[in-house]
Amino acid sequence: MGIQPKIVLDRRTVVKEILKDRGDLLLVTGLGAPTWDAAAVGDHINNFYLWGAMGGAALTGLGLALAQPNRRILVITGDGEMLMGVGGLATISVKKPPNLAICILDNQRYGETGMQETHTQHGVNLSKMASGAGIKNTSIVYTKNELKKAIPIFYEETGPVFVNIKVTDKPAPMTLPPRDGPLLKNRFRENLLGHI
Amino acid sequence: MTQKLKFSLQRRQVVHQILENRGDAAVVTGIGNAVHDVASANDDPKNMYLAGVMGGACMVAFGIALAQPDRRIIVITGDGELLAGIGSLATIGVEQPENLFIIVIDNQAYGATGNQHTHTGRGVDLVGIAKASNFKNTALITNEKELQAQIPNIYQKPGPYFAVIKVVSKSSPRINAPKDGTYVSRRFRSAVAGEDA
Amino acid sequence: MALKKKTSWSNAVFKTLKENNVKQIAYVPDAGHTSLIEKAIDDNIVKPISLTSEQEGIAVLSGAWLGGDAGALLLQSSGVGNIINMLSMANECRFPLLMLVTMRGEWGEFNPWQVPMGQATQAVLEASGVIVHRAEEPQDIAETVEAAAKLAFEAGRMVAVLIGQRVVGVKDWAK
Amino acid sequence: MVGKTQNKRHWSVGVHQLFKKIGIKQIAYVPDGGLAQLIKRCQDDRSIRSVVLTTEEEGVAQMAGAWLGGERGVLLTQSGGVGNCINMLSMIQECRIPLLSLVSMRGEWGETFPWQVPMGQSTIPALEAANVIVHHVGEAEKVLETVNAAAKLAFDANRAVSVIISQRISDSEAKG
Repeated sequence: MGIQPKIVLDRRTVVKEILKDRGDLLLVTGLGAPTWDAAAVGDHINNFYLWGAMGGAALTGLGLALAQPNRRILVITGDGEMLMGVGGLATISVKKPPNLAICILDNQRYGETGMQETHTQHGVNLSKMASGAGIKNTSIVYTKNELKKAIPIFYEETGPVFVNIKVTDKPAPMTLPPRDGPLLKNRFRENLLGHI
Repeated sequence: MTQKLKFSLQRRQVVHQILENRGDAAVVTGIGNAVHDVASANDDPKNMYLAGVMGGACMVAFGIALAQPDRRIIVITGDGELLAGIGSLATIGVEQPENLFIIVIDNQAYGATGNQHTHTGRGVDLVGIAKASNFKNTALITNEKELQAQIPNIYQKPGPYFAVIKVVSKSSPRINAPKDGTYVSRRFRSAVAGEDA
Repeated sequence: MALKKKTSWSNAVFKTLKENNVKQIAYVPDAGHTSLIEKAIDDNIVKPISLTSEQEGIAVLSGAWLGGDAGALLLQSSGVGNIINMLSMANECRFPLLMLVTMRGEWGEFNPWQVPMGQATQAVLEASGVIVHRAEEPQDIAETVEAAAKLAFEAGRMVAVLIGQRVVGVKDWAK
Repeated sequence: MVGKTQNKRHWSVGVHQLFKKIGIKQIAYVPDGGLAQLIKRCQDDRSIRSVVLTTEEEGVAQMAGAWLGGERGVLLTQSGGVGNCINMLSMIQECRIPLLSLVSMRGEWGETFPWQVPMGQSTIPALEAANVIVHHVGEAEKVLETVNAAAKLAFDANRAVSVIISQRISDSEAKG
């Protein structure tokens, strides 16, 4: 299988770096830790958090990207969440939304249920799956330096782009954003569209 | 953007060739054409035809493979069926069942529903996904020579194995395969696990 | 035989979808929806999205609504069984959701494997909080879709229009 | 996250013993806090093959294959996962294949996560619509006898049976 580089990146730091200069980015987060990571940076009106619907984050990003072709859409989700809807990568690659970026925070664990190992701990490579699905711009990030290079990919390179960031399984404190679905939906749309 | 590649292999002949000397191997088929391809080779009791669910063939075969470790289990399915349950490849790639062999007959269209293009005709590389899912033994078969070279891998080497066979986008006549699920499932179980199971 | 009927209702349905400002049409290819899918692909404004599994469509249309697009999901009754968990998002956020479901496993079905899901379709949808309309006559379909679109996009509800197998006339097609 | 870690008197002890007694050889699951202790016991048992899935419908198919190959298995899932299984259950019904599943509930007793509620509330009607026989159990001391009865109904009477384990007694704390 080859020797995997040591995983050193901390998920909170990674998300903070990615969102530091987010501009008018629209962000969709997958359930669990990615939602809390984004909230820890600061709740934002351009964030839509999924609190459930496991397997749906990337596709929610696709629908949003198609509806808002002039905005940049970033999906931040976990490896377990992505695996549950992994066929969606093929759907996204066929649609080729140029404004969609997908970021996996891959700790190789199911964090919400007791840190059980996911398939990525056992030889399954999500960025290669994305490239098998036909997504041309894929990469994997292990180091700070690689992260630095990856951040412009999320914001500037032609989508769909898929970046798998390996992060440690060190748990971060829960930081909970609003979870009322209608509220999340309405504030996101009102800000974006000027109406609900 | 849609690839207009010409392939020459005929799906039915391909399946017949693969199953010609199947020995005691058990076969699980996906929905649609795969049922007829396999049934037309021989309506063997060790065939489980999944005539009506999408995305389940690989995992049904995986369950059989665990229960029947000394027998080779072959999946014959289509690209659309496989895609509907593509996460299964990751699950199987982690579990590494040595007796499971997955063969995708890829005509790059949903044959059952009017031949709309599937994703494989538009840049999706199933072999690449299988490799990324930790399958060590994979093949892309596009002609007769490659087919002949790969058939021994299905019967002589350890799995898990994954192959995509590109065939001409044409349906073959339907065969009256038994479609009663209670019948095919019990016939299969008796043949594979014995009357007492 | 069924072909002519199918074309005529799909014209009217597509027109209804357009009038209701539907911009994204997500689908898993299905014989009953062939003509509608073709229209979606040929249309300059509608964005067609071919899915590997129906549950993806619920997520796509949720994102579409967040971004200001109305959308519709075209699926077969068996696909309804794949979306139940994902529907919880539309339910929880009260996303409008319009689904056109071609029925299998009922009127004149020849494939026994389609029957369990076909018979469970309406009950499963209703268990998930989806409002279900049925259309059994070709001339009723567009009107039913129109009503469902209003209920979905104006009243903010999840609505499914089940198009009876009698109308879809599945007998001539491969399974 | 598991409050009562590996409690020797937890219902999972008896259920795991029952699994062994009735010859369960495969379990399949997407990791879940509610069944964490049972999963752990099965993982530690070399006579049971534990398979982690990407999505629960894979487990329905795997259990069908297990039975076709002459073995017995159990699908372990959270209520949300039930919503991923409904179409695959049509194969179970059509072939009348025995299927035993244990479902840990979310979205009911004392739930604090609103997003869990819709699926939790539709779990039982959705299963029943798919022709699955449902046993609901809300008291820890009744889990074992309920699983035992469900296993008989599944494997001896060839039915699809789900034991719904109430959030009241599952391992998962109502997180929030």
